[in-house]
Amino acid sequence: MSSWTAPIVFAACSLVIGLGAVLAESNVRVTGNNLGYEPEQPIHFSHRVHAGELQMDCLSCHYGAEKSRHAGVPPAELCMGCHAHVTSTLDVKLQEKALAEAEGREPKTIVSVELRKLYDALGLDGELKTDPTKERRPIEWVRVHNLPDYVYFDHRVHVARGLACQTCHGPVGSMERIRQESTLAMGWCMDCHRKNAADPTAARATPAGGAIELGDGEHVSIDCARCHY
Amino acid sequence: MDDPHAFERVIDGDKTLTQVTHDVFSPLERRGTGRWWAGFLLAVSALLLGLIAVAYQVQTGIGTWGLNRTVGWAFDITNFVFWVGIGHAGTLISAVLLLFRQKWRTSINRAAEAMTIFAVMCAGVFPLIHMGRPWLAHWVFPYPNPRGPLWVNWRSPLLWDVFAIGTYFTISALFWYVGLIPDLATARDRANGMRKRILAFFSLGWDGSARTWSRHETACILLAALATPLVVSVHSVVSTDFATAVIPGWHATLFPPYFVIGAVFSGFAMVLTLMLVARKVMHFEDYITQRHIGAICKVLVFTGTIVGLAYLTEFFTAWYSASPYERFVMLNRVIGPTGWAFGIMFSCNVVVPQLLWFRRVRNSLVTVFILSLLVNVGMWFERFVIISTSLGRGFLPSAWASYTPTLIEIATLIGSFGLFFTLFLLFCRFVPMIAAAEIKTVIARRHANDDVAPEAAGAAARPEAPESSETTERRAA
Amino acid sequence: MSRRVHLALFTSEAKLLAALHSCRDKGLTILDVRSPYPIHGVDELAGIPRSRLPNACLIGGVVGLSLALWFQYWTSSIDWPIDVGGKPWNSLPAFAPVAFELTILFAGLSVIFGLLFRSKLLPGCRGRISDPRVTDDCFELAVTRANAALSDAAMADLWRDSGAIDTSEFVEDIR
Amino acid sequence: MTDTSHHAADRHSRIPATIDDLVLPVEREGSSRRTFLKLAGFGVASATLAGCSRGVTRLVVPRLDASDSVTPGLAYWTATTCGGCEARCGVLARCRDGRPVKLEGNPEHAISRGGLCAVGQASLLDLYDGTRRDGALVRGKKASWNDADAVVRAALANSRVRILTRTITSPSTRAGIERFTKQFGASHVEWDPRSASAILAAHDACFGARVLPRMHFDRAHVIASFDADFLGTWLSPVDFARDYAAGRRPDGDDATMSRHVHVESHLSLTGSAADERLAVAPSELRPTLALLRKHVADLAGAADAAGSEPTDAPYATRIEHLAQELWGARGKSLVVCGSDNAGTQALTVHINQLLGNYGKTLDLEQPSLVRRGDDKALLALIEEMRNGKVDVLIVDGLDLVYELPDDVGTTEALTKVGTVVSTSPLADETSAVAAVVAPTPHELESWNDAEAVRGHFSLSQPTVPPLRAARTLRHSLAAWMGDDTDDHDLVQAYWQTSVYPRTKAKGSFQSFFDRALHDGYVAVPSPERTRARWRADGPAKMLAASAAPAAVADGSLALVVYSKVGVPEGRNAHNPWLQEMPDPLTTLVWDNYACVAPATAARMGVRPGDVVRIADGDAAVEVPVRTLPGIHPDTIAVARGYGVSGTDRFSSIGPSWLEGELTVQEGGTVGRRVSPLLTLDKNSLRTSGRAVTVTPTGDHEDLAGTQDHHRLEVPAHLAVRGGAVRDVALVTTFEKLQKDPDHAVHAHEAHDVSLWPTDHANDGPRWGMAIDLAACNGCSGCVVACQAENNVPSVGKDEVLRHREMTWLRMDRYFSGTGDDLRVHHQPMMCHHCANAPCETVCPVLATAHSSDGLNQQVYNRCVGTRYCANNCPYKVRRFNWFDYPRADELNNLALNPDVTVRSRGVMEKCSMCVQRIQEGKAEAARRGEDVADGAIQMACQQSCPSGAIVFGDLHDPESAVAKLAHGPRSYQVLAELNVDPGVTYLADVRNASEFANGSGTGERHG
Repeated sequence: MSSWTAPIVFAACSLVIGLGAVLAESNVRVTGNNLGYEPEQPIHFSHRVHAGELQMDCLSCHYGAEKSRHAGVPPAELCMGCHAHVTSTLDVKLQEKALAEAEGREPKTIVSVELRKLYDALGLDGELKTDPTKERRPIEWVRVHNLPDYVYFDHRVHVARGLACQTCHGPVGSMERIRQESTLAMGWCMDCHRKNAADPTAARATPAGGAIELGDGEHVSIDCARCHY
Repeated sequence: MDDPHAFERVIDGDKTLTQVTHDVFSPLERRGTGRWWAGFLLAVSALLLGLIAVAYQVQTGIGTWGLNRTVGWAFDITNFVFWVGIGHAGTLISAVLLLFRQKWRTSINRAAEAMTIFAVMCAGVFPLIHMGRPWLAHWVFPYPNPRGPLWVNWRSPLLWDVFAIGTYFTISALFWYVGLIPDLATARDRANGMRKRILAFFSLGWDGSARTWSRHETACILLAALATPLVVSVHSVVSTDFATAVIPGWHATLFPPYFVIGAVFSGFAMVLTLMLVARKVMHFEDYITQRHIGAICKVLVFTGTIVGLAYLTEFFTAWYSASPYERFVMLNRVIGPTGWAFGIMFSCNVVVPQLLWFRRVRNSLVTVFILSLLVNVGMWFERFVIISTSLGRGFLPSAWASYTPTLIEIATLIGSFGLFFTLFLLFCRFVPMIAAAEIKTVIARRHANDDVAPEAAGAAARPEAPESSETTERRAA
Repeated sequence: MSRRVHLALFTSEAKLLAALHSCRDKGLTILDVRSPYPIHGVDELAGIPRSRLPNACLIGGVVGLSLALWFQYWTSSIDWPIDVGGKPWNSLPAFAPVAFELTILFAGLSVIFGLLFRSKLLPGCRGRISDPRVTDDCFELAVTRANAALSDAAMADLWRDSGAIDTSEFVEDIR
Repeated sequence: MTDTSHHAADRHSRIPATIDDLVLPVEREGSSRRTFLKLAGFGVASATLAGCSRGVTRLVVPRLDASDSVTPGLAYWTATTCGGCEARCGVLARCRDGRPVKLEGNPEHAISRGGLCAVGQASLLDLYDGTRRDGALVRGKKASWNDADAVVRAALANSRVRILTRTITSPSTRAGIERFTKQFGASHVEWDPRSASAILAAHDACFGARVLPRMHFDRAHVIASFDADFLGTWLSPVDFARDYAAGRRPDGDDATMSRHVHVESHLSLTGSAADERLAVAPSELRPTLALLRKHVADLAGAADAAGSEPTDAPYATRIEHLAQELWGARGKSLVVCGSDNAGTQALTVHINQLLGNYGKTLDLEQPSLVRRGDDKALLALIEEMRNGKVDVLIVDGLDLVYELPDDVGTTEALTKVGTVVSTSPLADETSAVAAVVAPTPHELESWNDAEAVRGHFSLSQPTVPPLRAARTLRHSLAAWMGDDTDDHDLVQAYWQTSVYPRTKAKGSFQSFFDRALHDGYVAVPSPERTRARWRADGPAKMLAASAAPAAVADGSLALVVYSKVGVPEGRNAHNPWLQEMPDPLTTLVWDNYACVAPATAARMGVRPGDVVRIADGDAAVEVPVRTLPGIHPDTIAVARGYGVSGTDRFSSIGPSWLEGELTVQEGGTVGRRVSPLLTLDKNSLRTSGRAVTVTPTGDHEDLAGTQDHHRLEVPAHLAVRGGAVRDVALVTTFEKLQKDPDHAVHAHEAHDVSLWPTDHANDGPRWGMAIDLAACNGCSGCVVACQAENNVPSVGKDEVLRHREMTWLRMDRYFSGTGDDLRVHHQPMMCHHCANAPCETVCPVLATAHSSDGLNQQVYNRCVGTRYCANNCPYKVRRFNWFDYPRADELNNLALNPDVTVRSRGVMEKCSMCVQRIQEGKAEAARRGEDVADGAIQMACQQSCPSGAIVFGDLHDPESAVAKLAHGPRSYQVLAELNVDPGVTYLADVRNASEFANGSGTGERHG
């Protein structure tokens, strides 16, 4: 054993421990930080279709973001605004129509497997009529973007300031299943806030493009009590 | 003491190098004595009691202490400051006296430094467990984190404490260890088997080479030069916990020197306590002599008097400030509800040490031992009085409150003594308690002065060896 | 390449010093002196240069001081200024204690690690222990005849005359 | 109607139809990661999924229906009426996610005008009381409503039925009772534990109308109160406090300040606010009034009207002076009396009549309806019961067994009743003997209405689906009459038939009702007019009919049974917020005790906490003693409302640990029941004047209080020159303020020198508060409001004893002066949000730092708990979480404010200046693209203050109300000399007294 072996091993151990400590607290996806979290949802709702292909405005479903702290998940009845009519994909509907014409009957309501779950939740029968024998059960979505309980984040202010949803939530329009795109760590929030608070006259570019609209004398807050109280 | 060499003659019974090695190392190679085991078991029991108390406290909450909305610190920070203070004597002996070339320090510096390290460990426990959420204690360190990164508040004296105590512990421990390496090598070279291997690991391959000795001596002088301002800064920083606050009774510029001298005072008292016990138990009468004890007594009477002056200065400052709050706090300290604590503090720290002016008192080991204990008690109460009575009656009378300790706090205090003595007793058993290499240097130097070869001198001195330390003292005088 | 190393063990500092003088007079190269305590005067006799640890200490101190001051200033004034009790971002007086402590810490660590690394005093290192008595009560002198024409017998005489209680020799590889 | 609150527009009746529609935001913690519990805005439930590496999966459960009623995370206000007492103040219930989380005064309610007292604030917690009965009981066993109704109906047939209630303030319930009594030939007896029977009787005798006049303290320039604690516990304190404050505005060009002389035996909250206070023995009250009447009659030139009533009273000169003052302000003065002696009340009526106050400061036309109870009727009823002449007794809102003295034999009398029906929602002593229990719901989960002053109607509506199966008395009576109408319909039907026709409002009934529901209040002129005609012989007759209380013999003390501001009655005993609200006079919590003058205690040889036996014959009560200055030395005062059975539920409140003591022992009660010492004579239930012997028992009990030192002066032996008094609560006189407003208050000045460059110039707002000590009467409504708003835990008696109360806002109380010159100072004290905050500098981890808008922020999640900040706080307003306080009761947790973090063990907390409200206000303003208007954001304490003593706003805006006050002549900052630059400014107290005998507390020592 060389006389240097022990010191080297000693130094290496220290380095590993130190690095581990730094990593655990950094922006890299490690335990305690849910970057890339993409859980299974009770219904295979596709943001890609709704927000991407159909170009629906985020606020049309997550209307809470405009007036409340929480963006909220839309109530199932809101879905019925469209899905009272759209019960499956157009292809399937057209096929059924063609088949029904061929067979000389009224086309049946074809309900996709996933939408069936929505109708079940609302206690609707096969013809989308309220079935009094069925129990209405709220849909238990899995929450993707979680903040600790001591963080009072306010959607309303960010929307009012013209911040694009994608700035924090990422390219939702291309996500089949919703995925956490940002660490949502305090440092991540502070990056943007500090940049804009330091120089209120700066361009205020946001990572997703767009700009923050601030009134006169207003500034981006970096006060602790903005979120913690 | 007329004899200019009295302090130079560090040890009694002119020893040879061989004898020194034997005297210092053979106790480590024997089994522990009954007295050692009794002391160790007592200390470990106290430590266990403290551990249980701390575990309960961490599990249940700070509410298990007697603190309240007005008195947020009491036993915890009192113990902290007390233990930090205890630590100061060790550094002072090892560093300041080294710089002043005081040879008499060599017999006691190792133990005193060990005492420093253990006392700082005991002290360090309290800021940790006094936190409401000790599991987040690492937040006091400025490390990169995902919170922004959110750094620390450099303006907080508590943060200064972190750095002061951290540096103090690090430097003291390494200084101590560096000094220990040659003696560990001696122990290694006397040992066999596993013991040798362990000692070989810790002695870092010391071979007594002149090159190493040269660097070693330089390093020691440098560290002493660093440790001297460090030790002054540490208690100054600790005192700023109070001095920078707005609370009457805390808010005083006097505090840094006052605390430093108090620390030296309490530290030397603790050194005295420990040395008196150790010389008896470890049979180090020849190494820790009446001269050492006398010297420490003189330090005590000196520092005790300065401490008394500091107390009076506090009163003067309060009076001279014309601040009704400051004046009230001082008066309340003396004749308020906790005036008894002030009484203990003043009599133990100012009145009692004055007895040491008398040689007869200094020469009576039992009296000196009791005095040293009283000073320890008094210095603990000094911190208690400053912390808890000042907090209890601050600006608004509506918020005044008194403080009573709980069993958990008392058990924690006992536990800190348990930790200290456990470590110290382990130190006595496993680490050469006297800096043998330094003693050897002193012996060699003395013989060099006398132009006598050590062997011969040793042989010549042998008939005188059994002479009691008291007669030596008399002769020296 | 290799060289022959002669070791001699003495029981007193005086004998060692005498032997040291003799060896120097004889033109022997003094490799090392091992003793249980530091002996004054050996350095010059053995040709050991002054330690450069004070330089390490100074550098460490300066680094510590600048690092502490810069870091405190940067964290509280540049990176994230936070209003604490109405104090200015750059509360220099409040930064003094930590700056002082870090100066001491860095200086002290430089000295200690300087000593340990320069002297190869590290966990697991094994020193050149030829005789365990050098850490107890004996003094050892290591010389080589590399640059001196001295016979084996002369060598033995030298040792005997200077009162060595034990002598030995070995061949050492040098790179 | 104008909206004074920007929330007013959002108010609707938005109550989900069933509990299923309500997303109960209960967070189920499936893991050990329980650090902070916050009730997240909408249905978020966590559950551990097996095999999931992330540990906790949080669910989002949105509502199914898309109705736009409840937005997660957004509060809405529902107008309703407070059920805390008979004063029935208007409240706006702040609701989140379908449940109320905070009660606020309704500023549009013409009687309470936005204030809300401690009891009202705390009534929210009663809603979430898990011990409330769920469904009916028959003979102590759970039964269906049908079964219970069947039992009652069977009993009602052909029997003598009596209904015993408190004063019924709900007109629809009153109508229901009338219908019921008609159908069954029953009779209705109203009785109030805190009775105004004597006042009603006196008016009956003197005016021929048994009414309680509505008092207008704002119109009175001179107020003489005789034992009437009108600011604290008497009749309608919020209304009175608002009026009283309106009559005392010492600043400005239109400054006006009523003069208030208070005569009492015990030291009451109102007495502590008075300009002049006279302590008399209970037996001296009537002679004092008689003397006053004599002088007033002399001045009125009606000397012969004075009669022969003895007038041997103390303070003869002061009373004469008072008579002159009253006479000088005749028609603009007011004499009120809280006595239970009808003769004493007749004297009061007579004096007011002589002063011409009726029709001016006293309104008989639109009288107050908060007390109609009749002691005599109750006595008659008990007599009937004893004689077995009652078959069915329906008891509502009263625990008769608890309230009445034991020698009445209430339990025996009840056992002689065929069927006792109780409506008690909690297990009490009366319902224990009831055959049927038909529990009533909480005001906040039911429909109701109220008419506390004739012509002023308010409505109650459910703010949450019923948490318990319960029925209002109105609903139960209807059911027993065989009417299965829904309770809502009963109320609405009453309004349709009896209220709506009286309005001149155009539009349909439905629009009228909806509007009333939205506003919570409607004024409807009453066709009814009190037929009151002065009868000159009334007072004399009444005096003759009512015996004067006798003076107590030497060696005895006169007992006064009083009501505490926090727990006025036994019905409030189950509320931990009220139990832990420090009494504004003694600062004690969780107990009742015998208050005596310090001299009396010294004479008896007892020290505070020593238990004494207060006895008269067999009737005895053992309570600890508390000394209190200002009490008449021959008086011993004990609070009622304690010793309520079932209060041992609080044995589990607060932390449990090694040395922790229970707040109340298992099977015990909080405090002692004092009812045994009440006297039920042939006219009334007497609460004061009984001669009792007081003997120490030798026991000692620690009394838990929040204050140890009670005077502005430091202890005499520690008083150094210039430091005898702490200039904390400053007082000046109205006279001085009028003469030279700028020099009336001498406060310390801050020395505005700084070593530091000001490199964080704050050009935005700086939030701050101004607290007017002249308006503050110490009622402590703010204390409970703060507790409710900020999720402050109740910690129990032992913790308070250890000085670990958690209240963010405390009501400091100081005494200064002695004897008749005793001054009581109340001072709300909370975090001052100092710009140079000493607490911030010392926190090592930046857990407390300053915000850009001047707030001292406390970040719980960053705090490591060194407590250094609390040590360094000059005001000692920081509170530390010594333990994890019990939060196991999930129902109770629904009262938590979801906008405020529930703090975990080991972190510091303190007044945040309701930062959640500031942030909400700012976010709303940002959303609307507006600036935050002055007054748009209100603090919880400010909102509840009936006197308007607290003003919040931007100190940097010179036009803001708070900035104007902060720079006004009376403004001063506590400990300004420390240069901490606090954001809280006090306005010195003002007393309308010419001179202070004692200089203390006047702020005159600094030239």
